[in-house]
Amino acid sequence: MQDDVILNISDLHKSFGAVRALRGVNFELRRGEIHALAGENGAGKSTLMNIIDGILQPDSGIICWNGTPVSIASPTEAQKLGIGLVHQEIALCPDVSVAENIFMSATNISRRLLMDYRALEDRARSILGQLADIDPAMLVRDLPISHQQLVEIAKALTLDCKVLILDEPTAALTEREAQILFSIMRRLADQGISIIYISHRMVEIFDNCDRVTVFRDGQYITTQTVADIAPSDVVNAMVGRVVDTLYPDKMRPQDGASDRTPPILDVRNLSEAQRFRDISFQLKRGEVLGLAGLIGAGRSEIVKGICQLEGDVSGDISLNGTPLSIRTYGDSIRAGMVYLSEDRKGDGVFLDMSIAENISALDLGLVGNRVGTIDAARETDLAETLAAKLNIKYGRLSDPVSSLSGGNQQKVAIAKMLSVDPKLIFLDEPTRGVDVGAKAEIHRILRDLARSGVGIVVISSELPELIGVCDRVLVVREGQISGEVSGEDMTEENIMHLASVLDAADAQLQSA
Amino acid sequence: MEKSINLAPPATQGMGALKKLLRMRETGLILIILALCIGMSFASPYFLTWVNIRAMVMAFAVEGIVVVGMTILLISGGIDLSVGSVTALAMVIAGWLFLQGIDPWVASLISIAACTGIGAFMGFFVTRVGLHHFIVSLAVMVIARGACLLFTGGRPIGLFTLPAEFKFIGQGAIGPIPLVIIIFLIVVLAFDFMLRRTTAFRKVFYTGSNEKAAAYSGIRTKKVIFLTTTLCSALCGVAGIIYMARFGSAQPTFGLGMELNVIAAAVIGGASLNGGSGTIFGAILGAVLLSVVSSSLALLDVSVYWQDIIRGSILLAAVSIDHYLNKRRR
Amino acid sequence: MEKSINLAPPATQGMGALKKLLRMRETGLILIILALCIGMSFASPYFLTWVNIRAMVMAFAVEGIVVVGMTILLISGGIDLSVGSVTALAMVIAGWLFLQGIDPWVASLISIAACTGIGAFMGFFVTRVGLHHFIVSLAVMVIARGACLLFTGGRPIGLFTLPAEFKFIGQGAIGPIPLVIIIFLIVVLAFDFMLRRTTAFRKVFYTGSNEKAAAYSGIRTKKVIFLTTTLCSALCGVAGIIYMARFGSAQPTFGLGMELNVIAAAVIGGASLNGGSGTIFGAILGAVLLSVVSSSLALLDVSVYWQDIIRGSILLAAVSIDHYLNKRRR
Amino acid sequence: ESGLRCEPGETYIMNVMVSGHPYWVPVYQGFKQAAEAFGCETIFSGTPDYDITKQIASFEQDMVKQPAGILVHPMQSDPFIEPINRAIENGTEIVTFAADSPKSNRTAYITSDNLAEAKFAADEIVKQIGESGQYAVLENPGQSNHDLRVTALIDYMEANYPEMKLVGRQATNQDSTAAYRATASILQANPGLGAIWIPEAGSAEGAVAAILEAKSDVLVMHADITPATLEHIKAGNIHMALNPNQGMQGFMGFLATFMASHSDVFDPFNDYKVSGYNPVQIPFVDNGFAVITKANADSFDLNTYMEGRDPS
Ligand SMILES: Nc1ncnc2c1ncn2[C@@H]1O[C@H](COP(=O)(O)OP(=O)(O)OP(=O)(O)O)[C@@H](O)[C@H]1O
Ligand SMILES: Nc1ncnc2c1ncn2[C@@H]1O[C@H](COP(=O)(O)OP(=O)(O)OP(=O)(O)O)[C@@H](O)[C@H]1O
Ligand SMILES: [Mg+2]
Ligand SMILES: [Mg+2]
Repeated sequence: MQDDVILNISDLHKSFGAVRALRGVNFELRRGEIHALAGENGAGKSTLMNIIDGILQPDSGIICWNGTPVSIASPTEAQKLGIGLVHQEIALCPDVSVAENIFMSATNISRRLLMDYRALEDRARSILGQLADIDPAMLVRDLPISHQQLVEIAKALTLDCKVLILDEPTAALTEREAQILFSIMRRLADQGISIIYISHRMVEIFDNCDRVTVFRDGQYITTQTVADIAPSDVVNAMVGRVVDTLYPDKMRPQDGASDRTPPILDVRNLSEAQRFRDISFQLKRGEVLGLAGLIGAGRSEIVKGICQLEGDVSGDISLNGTPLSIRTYGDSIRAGMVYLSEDRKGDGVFLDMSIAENISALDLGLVGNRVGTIDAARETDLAETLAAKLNIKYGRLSDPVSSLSGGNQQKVAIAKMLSVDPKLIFLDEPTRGVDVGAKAEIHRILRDLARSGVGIVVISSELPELIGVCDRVLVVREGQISGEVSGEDMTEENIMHLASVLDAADAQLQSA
Repeated sequence: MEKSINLAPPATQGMGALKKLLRMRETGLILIILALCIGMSFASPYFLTWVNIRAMVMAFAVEGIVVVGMTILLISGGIDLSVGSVTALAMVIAGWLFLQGIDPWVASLISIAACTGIGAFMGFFVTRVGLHHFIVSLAVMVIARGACLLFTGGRPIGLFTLPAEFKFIGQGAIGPIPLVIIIFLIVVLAFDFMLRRTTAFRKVFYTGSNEKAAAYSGIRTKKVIFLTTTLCSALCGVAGIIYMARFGSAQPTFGLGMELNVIAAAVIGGASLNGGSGTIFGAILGAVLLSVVSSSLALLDVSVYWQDIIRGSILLAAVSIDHYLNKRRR
Repeated sequence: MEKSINLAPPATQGMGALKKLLRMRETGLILIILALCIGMSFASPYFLTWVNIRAMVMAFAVEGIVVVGMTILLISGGIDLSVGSVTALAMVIAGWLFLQGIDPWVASLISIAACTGIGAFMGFFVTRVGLHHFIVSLAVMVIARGACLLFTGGRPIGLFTLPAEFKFIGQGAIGPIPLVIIIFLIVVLAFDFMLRRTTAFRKVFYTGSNEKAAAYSGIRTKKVIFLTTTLCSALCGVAGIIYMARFGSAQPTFGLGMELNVIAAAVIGGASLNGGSGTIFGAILGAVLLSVVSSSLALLDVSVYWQDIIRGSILLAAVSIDHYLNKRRR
Repeated sequence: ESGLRCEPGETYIMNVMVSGHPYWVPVYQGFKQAAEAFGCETIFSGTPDYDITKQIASFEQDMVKQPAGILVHPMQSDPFIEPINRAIENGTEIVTFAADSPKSNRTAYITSDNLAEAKFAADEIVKQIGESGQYAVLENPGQSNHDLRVTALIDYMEANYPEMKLVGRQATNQDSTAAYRATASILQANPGLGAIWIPEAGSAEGAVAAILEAKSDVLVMHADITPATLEHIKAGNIHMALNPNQGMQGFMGFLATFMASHSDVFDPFNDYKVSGYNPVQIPFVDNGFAVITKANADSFDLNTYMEGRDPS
């Protein structure tokens, strides 16, 4: 049994200044197992992975590789040992082609003198082929964020490694891509490769992993065989208390408006040259509306078009019964309509600015006084209130957002949206990377907002979330709304059906 | 100081003023400058005389106004290589208009307006055409220098006949303190305050830190960049007018190489060339550092053949020490 | 050409060579330069003569070697303001050693080694101390200029006694083609090929595009940056030696302002100041554009007082047109 | 005790901009030699940069040391009026050299006569290539003495030799690469070019390289000298150079400053006592220039001259 352990970590400590990210954690990884790592946002999961990959150095502790203590000084050395890591945050070279990104490590250690672009692209195409239709010759900067995530995964799959670490790889993937990934993971595990899998989705852990280790607040809690334990136990171990992870109640009759009040949002015949056409839908008072679809279907584009963030759209939009004539996103914010981006690192947060400064960015009027100067106390107040409401784990409000864990960064992005008391919020992958407890909390906040009359539109690639949170789901396929489900019909099967291209004919039948 | 209020975490608000000071980005630089000054006051009995201090401050005060504009531009993510030529052009236009018989105050306003126009021209190419600040301002640097030559035929314009009230801007003093220094201090304090505290200037930081995220926060980033570019040139115009009043002449070759000096001051003071961070206070400390080093070498009669080597080495050492101190403090 | 293989999407692999050409980043620049040349050949009968072309190429060939180094450095995310002084220092060191009685070839090697050392020195401060390229190279620019003064006492060194075989590097010709141009072409072609095709140089792109991502892939990014910084200075050394052989003297004041020219050429040619993109071919086209404009203005005997204005305007127009063409093509 | 001697510690300063430039080296030698003769101390000061604010700062710092006199090369005339007058009020006598600040109260101005240089060059060109022909100039707009050398030559040609045609006029700003490019283009556009006049030596180096490469036999004349142009004169590639008499400039500069400071030996027949100005007023001293040809070139090697001397 012991011979089977490829990686053993004991009593590892790591601090960032005053923040004690890891406080004596243990971790054991066996050959050929898929080992899940669970814990709340900021529990220290990514920090441990960065230490294993040589990006960070531990303050103290022992890392044993095949039974011998090692110190891993850099990613290069990790690579030599046979460790591969898919980062939680996408880290690709935007000016370089997809193929070169995928084979960057290989290029780095290759003893070949010359690049063979054609071979590189062919190989990239065959690897990408199983995941999605991405042209390997494209520059990464031209890819949407979800495709970038797939490139990250493809990149990891090319590594010739003994231990593969996946840090929340499915956060922005739809069911379909996720399932492909799981089958690849199982195949690799069968070949004897060990996989560390980090996710906040319990279903994924319980469907695909062999064992699970739980961290809480930088401390090791337990390691269990998945077969011997229930999802609720894992959640309880993560949070340290019993949490209610159920989705909030759906819309009640009294939440809705009488027939006389107009819908919050009324979109008619919205089109854009290339990305979508003829989009019409309404968002009723009290309702949480979902947008489902495959990667690249155009959901984000539609919503960004409504907010005037991107593209040159035509069509009519009314908010609370008044037709909108907004020309910039600034106008949209003033009208009370805000958009939470799916790409938090790219356009969601200011990484090198403080948490407080991030939260007040949407409307500085909130923290300014009449003469236009910033009231530091009000800025702190605003940030503190929202940080508490969303349960953000931080050291000081003046710390840069880059020092937060991924899930906490996402919460800052959400706090920013809530700061302006909007009338209508579009949330693109709102719980990307957020832990179970906080996720339930966010869902409750959304429902409360909807009850108080705020319009909520959620785009999510996680179907259970859509089904759990939304009252009604619109399905987008190739830039068009291909159908709508609500109530009893809101099942994963029905949504997938409407979303997938293969069943286009069926879908038309159904919506007719 | 304002910054510490802004940045001080709740837990530390009870800390002593000293600790607050030690947290500031600028503390390292202040210490380095103090160390230099203390060393110099032993090395030369003249260093701490009022005349010497006045000469040192006068040497960077007007350029300091340009440093302010450059720092704000750098924070927004831009850069401007044309500051030297535009400053010279401001002198030349105002001087030329004055010689055509126009009232010097009106001539100055026209000249500052012209410089503002140049800034807007650059801002247009950056935000509408989509070119990089570097290349646009390089082209404008050449064009503005050419315009200086064209206005003057390459010869300095003598403006001895400028009225005394006008020359007072550059040569007068209130009590013992030259008006130039007073203007400089007002500009620095005003912009330092605005940059730290006003909502309008906060947008400059957002834009420079992550232009896309700023746009996704409803900030009209192109407008911000356009305005910072314009402001920088406008401040060059102001500086040019003060120089004209101070020197009583307009020199077409003025300000050659000024851009590197000005950018260096801002960068030493903590401004990032990638945008998103920097302070006026820090940038001015950078200018002070450069000036103190130059003045000290001149005062000590260091051989010219050694001056550049020493100057560059002190610069490198100071920046390294400052970097080290900042890293440690965090 | 190689690049188009890289960039061409599969669907277009059957396209004609023309279409491929039109897809290249550099096509816009080539068209602009051709348009300028055609215009000029009508304006002046001398423009298209071999002697004139040769003179135009000679005017940027040696600087072109520095442009190569700068472009690679820019791609890796760095910048170097010291190129002018380091080139001058290369001349001065080699010249000084030669006057001390050392064989000129040995002196040249020592001098190039010294410049390489300067590059390594800068690379150290950037990668180990963690300072920004801008400020480090600014300090070294001042220090190297000071070293030039120190070696020469500020006086140009006359090297008329250099042996003829050595002067041949800078003054000789193989057939009708000056050796300088041949060396230039070899350097350009070699580095262009390496940058496009060798695995080692691709790491420069990865590092400049996203240093963190490159580091995560196991690339030793600090080493890459160290090496590109060193390479740029080494190429300045080579350029300095060629200048020395060509002019038969070593001028301590040589290359003032060269850095802006060199960076401008690279940026016009498509190099990004944020790192990650650029080509040698494009950068050389940028240098050609600048040179053709200057030569044309001289050939047409445009008034000195108008030249700068026209030069700057053409630069701005060319960059705008190029940008527009590139945007449209995508 | 009387006599023209310095008190112990009596110091004279020479202040310049771009202080690393070799032009100042022989000037300062002349200054120092004169000072030694009178038992005075000297300092070489100024700014290494081409920057008027820095030069003024260094000038004001010189004043802090209370020297007896300063020989200054004011980078621009008018900006120095106020500092010069203030220095004189503080008891430091000021003399300008090579560039003047005429509206200030400086007591003397020592310079080369750029007009005389230009006239000499024009006459020499005509003597060599005849009264009708083509000539070109390189220039350095904004630097007054270089400007003067060029404009005066052109004016003199127009006035006295109307058949001489100016066919090229390019700014090269002392940059040998720019001069190479400009000269090559001028040669291209004007195959009949007979002569070229260059107001400084840096551009001359580039121009000669272009002329040699084009195998042209254009007559080159320039002002100032560097080792490389000196060799070109010896080799016959450059016809002649006109070099201001720098040593004399420094020597006379010291004398004028020293005399101004020791004006008590002089009681002229004028109003100085009531008007309060310094009696030793010297409006203009021409330090003259040397004509360097193949024949005397060997005497103009600055490096040889400086052997065994202290540059500062
Ligand atoms: N560079 C840093 N500077 C300061 N604190 C840091 C830094 N990186 C991480 N931390 C802190 O370390 C703790 C652990 O962070 P880590 O990223 O490991 O959490 P995580 O378990 O991966 O969370 P998530 O599920 O949100 O990704 C957090 O409190 C975080 O704020
Ligand atoms: N900058 C861009 N340039 C060209 N095409 C783009 C760009 N951004 C997005 N697209 C394309 O627009 C289509 C819609 O992308 P979008 O991001 O809206 O998908 P989505 O439905 O939101 O799915 P997801 O966000 O999960 O990827 C995709 O085919 C994408 O490739
Ligand atoms: Mg994490
Ligand atoms: Mg999307």
